[in-house]
Amino acid sequence: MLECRGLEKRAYDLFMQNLVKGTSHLGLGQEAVAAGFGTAMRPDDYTFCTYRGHNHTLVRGVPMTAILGELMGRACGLLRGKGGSMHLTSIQHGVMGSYAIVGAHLPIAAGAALSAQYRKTQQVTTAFFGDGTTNIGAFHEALNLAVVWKLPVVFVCENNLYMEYTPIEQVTAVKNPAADRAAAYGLKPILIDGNDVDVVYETALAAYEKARSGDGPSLIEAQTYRHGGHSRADPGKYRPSEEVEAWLARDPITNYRARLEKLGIDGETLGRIEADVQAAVDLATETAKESPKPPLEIAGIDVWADGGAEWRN
Amino acid sequence: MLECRGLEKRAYDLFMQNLVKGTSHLGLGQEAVAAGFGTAMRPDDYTFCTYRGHNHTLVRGVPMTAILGELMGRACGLLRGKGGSMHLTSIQHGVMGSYAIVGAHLPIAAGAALSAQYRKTQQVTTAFFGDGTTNIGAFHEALNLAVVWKLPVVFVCENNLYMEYTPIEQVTAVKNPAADRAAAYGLKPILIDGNDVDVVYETALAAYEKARSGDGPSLIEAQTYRHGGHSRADPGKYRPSEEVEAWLARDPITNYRARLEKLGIDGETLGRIEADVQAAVDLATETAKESPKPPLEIAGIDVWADGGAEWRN
Amino acid sequence: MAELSYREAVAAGIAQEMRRDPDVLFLGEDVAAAGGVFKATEGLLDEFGPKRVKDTPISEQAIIGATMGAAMTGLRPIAEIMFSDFFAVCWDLVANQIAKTRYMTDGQCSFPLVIRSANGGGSRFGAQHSQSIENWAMAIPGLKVVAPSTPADVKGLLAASIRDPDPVMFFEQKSLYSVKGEVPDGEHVDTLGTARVVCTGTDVTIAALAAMVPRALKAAKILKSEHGISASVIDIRSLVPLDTQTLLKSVSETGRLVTVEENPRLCGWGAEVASIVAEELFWDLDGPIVRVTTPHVPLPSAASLEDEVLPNVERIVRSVQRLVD
Amino acid sequence: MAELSYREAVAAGIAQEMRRDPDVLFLGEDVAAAGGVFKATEGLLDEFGPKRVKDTPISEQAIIGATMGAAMTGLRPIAEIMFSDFFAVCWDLVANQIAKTRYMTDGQCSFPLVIRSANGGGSRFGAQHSQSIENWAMAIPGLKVVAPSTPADVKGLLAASIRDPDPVMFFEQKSLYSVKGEVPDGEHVDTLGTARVVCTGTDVTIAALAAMVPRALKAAKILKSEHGISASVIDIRSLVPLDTQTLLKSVSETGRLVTVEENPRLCGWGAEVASIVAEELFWDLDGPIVRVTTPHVPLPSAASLEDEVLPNVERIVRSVQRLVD
Ligand SMILES: Cc1ncc(C[n+]2csc(CCOP(=O)(O)OP(=O)(O)O)c2C)c(N)n1
Ligand SMILES: Cc1ncc(C[n+]2csc(CCOP(=O)(O)OP(=O)(O)O)c2C)c(N)n1
Ligand SMILES: [Mg+2]
Ligand SMILES: [Mg+2]
Repeated sequence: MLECRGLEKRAYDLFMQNLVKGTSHLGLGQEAVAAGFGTAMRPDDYTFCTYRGHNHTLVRGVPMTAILGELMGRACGLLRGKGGSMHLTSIQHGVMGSYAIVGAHLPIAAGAALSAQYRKTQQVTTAFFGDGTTNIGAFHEALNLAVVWKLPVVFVCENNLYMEYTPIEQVTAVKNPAADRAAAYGLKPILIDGNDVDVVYETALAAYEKARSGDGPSLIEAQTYRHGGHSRADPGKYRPSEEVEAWLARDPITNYRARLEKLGIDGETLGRIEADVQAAVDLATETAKESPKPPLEIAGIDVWADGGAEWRN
Repeated sequence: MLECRGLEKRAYDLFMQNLVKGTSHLGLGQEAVAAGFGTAMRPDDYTFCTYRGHNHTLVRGVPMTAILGELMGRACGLLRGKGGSMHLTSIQHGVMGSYAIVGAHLPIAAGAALSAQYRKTQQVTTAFFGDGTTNIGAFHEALNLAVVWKLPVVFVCENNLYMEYTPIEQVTAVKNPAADRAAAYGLKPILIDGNDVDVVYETALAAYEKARSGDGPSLIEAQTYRHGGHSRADPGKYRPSEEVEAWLARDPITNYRARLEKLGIDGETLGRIEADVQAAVDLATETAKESPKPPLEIAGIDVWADGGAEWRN
Repeated sequence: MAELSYREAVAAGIAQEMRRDPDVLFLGEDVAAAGGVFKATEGLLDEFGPKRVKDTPISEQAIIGATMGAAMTGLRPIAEIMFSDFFAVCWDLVANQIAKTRYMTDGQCSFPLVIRSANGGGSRFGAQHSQSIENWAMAIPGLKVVAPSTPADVKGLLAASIRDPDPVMFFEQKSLYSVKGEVPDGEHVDTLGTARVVCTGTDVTIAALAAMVPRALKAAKILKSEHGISASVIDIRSLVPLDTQTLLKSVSETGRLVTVEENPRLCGWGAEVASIVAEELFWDLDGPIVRVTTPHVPLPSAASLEDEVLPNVERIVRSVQRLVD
Repeated sequence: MAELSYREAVAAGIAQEMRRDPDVLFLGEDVAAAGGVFKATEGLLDEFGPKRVKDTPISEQAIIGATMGAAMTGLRPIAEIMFSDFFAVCWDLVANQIAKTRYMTDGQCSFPLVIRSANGGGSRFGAQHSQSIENWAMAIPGLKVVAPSTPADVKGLLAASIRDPDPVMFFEQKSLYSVKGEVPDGEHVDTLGTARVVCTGTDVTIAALAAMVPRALKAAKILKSEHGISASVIDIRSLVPLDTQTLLKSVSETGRLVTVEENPRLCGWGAEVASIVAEELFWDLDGPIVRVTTPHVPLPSAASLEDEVLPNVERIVRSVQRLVD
């Protein structure tokens, strides 16, 4: 979680320094979901996430330098600048992509699960998405298919109360956009505190166990909150300040630190960890900054599996 | 109902005589749904139906000749042959179209309802669709939007147990594809005998009352069965014969006739009605057969509201 | 004349028409309270209220379906699809339903609606938020297709689109939102299906659309000043209806045609234009027809890479030079 | 050589590859137990069982999404979209996800998958079940696009598509399903990206695709016998990759090009081909480039009306005649 926080704060700074162009969507405040699930996964499990996927990518072990480098469009970037912030992917880490069209990755995740089921590999697929995503058609189709075929896939809705700027309750027929719809797919509703990493971890383990034992998919709604705006362009002014404050008080990191202290981990150890993380972020930042721009030729290749982009002879 | 039955049997015959080309989807056995709702509607209400929409079109008062003529591609056809069996539309009768892409008309129906709500006309929109349609994304989006905006629209799922050839239970996560999903949109489940026209009528009245008083949409699942195959090409062999027989015994027309007799309507009166309907079907058939082919020029017009089809100057 | 940004011209065009006609509604994701993610519709909610300016769920099929249903029952709705790439999730409603229903029903109903969308690249948003998809729409009979390059055209063509009795796909080039320009005061309504001759030359006709228009113009200036080549530049503005007369007239005068398309190469509007000219003006041509396009690849995200693939001024100059020399 | 119908060649091609490679799966609506609504996949469930041949719900996004996810994790899935018109409900998965993900991820993953679909008109199914949408796919970088005209090509190109490491959109022309033809015995695998010269002439090159190929051929015979015009007919077969060499060679020999497209006019593949020829062979041309297409309208349902708008032999003959005379 700390790494996520450190990395994304840095991403924000870099954005402000105009070193990150385009857009980027931070998960500041939502780190417990990515961290809890990421910790519960096996190394060969599959992750599918959204444009708000830096955290979910990092927790699978993808190096910070590769992530920051991608945000900055550098040669050291995970995708050498071809994808950008919204498309972080690292197949070798099981990060099967970050998808920028709302809901698109849910049926794709079902397909990866189908593949694992067919190949009998015991791999589980996790798809992360937001509250707003529950209102799009692909959500419905993916859930139904996954249940019908009993696929080993876990759908994780991070309900942060907003789509972009519009409160989710204003555009949704039910109160809990994922949990209140579980029954429509014959699933039991699972609604958890997404800011409590222990709760998230336990929930993840149970869902993975279910999936691995052939009992099919789960749909989990984790309640959480993003500390900042939707994307770099958004100061998030549409949110009542009491709401923001109440959720800042539920910061998953501060609260987890307090829990660890209560459990007897001394402040010095925690401080050391924090300093280490900060140092790692600093190092990654410097490394990425020093990385050159990608070679221009790569813009014209790798459309096809042969590495080329020819459409004619 | 009788007219529906008579008309569609005739459509079948004409198909067999190769006077109807392309495809056509009959609602033989499902007449009670169209008849019950059609009777409960006001003249200015809106109907949206599917390729299996002959019955729903007829019950709004569209002449048989125009329907049969359209099936045969004649000048007297409702659309002069430009739409065909799958696209029957008669705006003047409130038949806002028959849609051949599964689920597409559900959001469109929501839009007509939005319009009625905005214009404060008290018109209610009814959208008919099948069990298989509940698994497509547009269904989900339309239902959610209709509830969020409290639109005066009634969604009627005719569950005839099959999509084309595949049993609906094989591809659906819940038992009752519409009713078991009502809660996902904050609606109460309504599951009715779609072969009992009185039940259908009462259900329709209640839903229309709700919509007109501003209480928003309903989702109704009417259980029914098609006597024949999915479309002209399909003999329907994939269905167990006991199933077919059990449902033939629940024929909405035979049973309603029995009920009427029990209520004291004498057989002679009923026989006269039947004969009248048969005569009307015969007359419509002859009239349509005598109608010429449509003028060829109409193939190149009416893309635009000015009647033309020019894309350049 | 007031100076407006391309972005402000959007709200100005919608507001002008909403004031005039109570049947005009506007709906989309985050368009009302937030004023749109590109801030192109700010102020509309305040002026027209939540019955006419509506925030929707993330349900593009429902948005476009609702727009269609409203249009066929007497209203004149405007919908926003936030990024044009998202047309892919509601293409059925656009291409199969809205575009075809008038024809299929033998003209029983019309669809006076507009779908606006932020289109095109140059903003470093990556392959799924940067496409130029005006050609997807152009390929579908029953859709009108407009893509303005200036604030004045945004307002005037948007107003014309709203008044038009047919469905109009209105593509705003997102990298132009902050560009400013003079917009006529008072009611401003332009005419669909008319191209504009931006400048007149004698050696070659350069036909361009949206963000490619300023680049073509810049190229024309360089061609003139540095290479002595005199180019006409035509802003196509409207792909359907297509103002072939203006185009054909210009090419018949210059004898040469270069199209500048932002879209990936295959089946772009430039191909259509080339095929029209190659058939109808063949005997007047003094040389091959040349298309400058983005190569047939998705758009990369990094600034340096995106700039590498989008047609730029230098590439236009080089292509024209090679053709004319 | 055995005689197979176009329909039978589909099942034969899939079966050949499923026998060879256990990673090949097949999924779609009503494709397994029912053998497909066009009966083109009969027997596959019996031979390969329900783990490999799967009936799906009516959920095209789920079908294509599942196909993509399976392909990027080691399988080689084949999906069916029952009618190509239905691509409109899942176009995002095709155009934004499958087509772009390899490029966006800097080549980290590939998508060895095939999506088959019944495409095109002539069956009196009306505007929403008759479209020729191969151009929608051609316009998207990252998709290969194949459209065979004979049973042998169906089998051979389908096998090649299944073996290909990239996503292939495989368009079967539904009015050809009952057409019979010789298909090589034993394993038959063709090569993507190769056009076929169906017959060789000296006056004009006629380029056609799918159902237009037999019509073009018939037209060529009439042109020869009744008008003394000698035409080459080229079956394009594959739009992406496009065999421009075969095309350019033929046109450079004949000096004239007529394309015959089933699609509505705007932005069809013929426009792309015309623009290539107008640029690269301009100086070899002896006359305008002519496109024969369906006019830019949706397809009507009635037989007489549908026949009126689809390109027919007579219209091809007339167009060529006018060009050559
Ligand atoms: C199909 C589609 N529609 C709209 C968008 C624009 N968009 C990007 S993120 C977003 C909000 C998503 O909300 P939610 O699912 O709650 O996720 P969050 O951003 O809150 O994590 C929207 C509307 C999109 N990317 N794709
Ligand atoms: C998007 C889409 N997918 C598939 C089809 C092909 N199709 C036509 S009818 C049908 C079955 C529909 O089943 P259901 O909704 O139960 O209606 P029924 O035909 O039983 O009345 C299918 C799959 C289609 N028309 N549109
Ligand atoms: Mg959210
Ligand atoms: Mg059904």
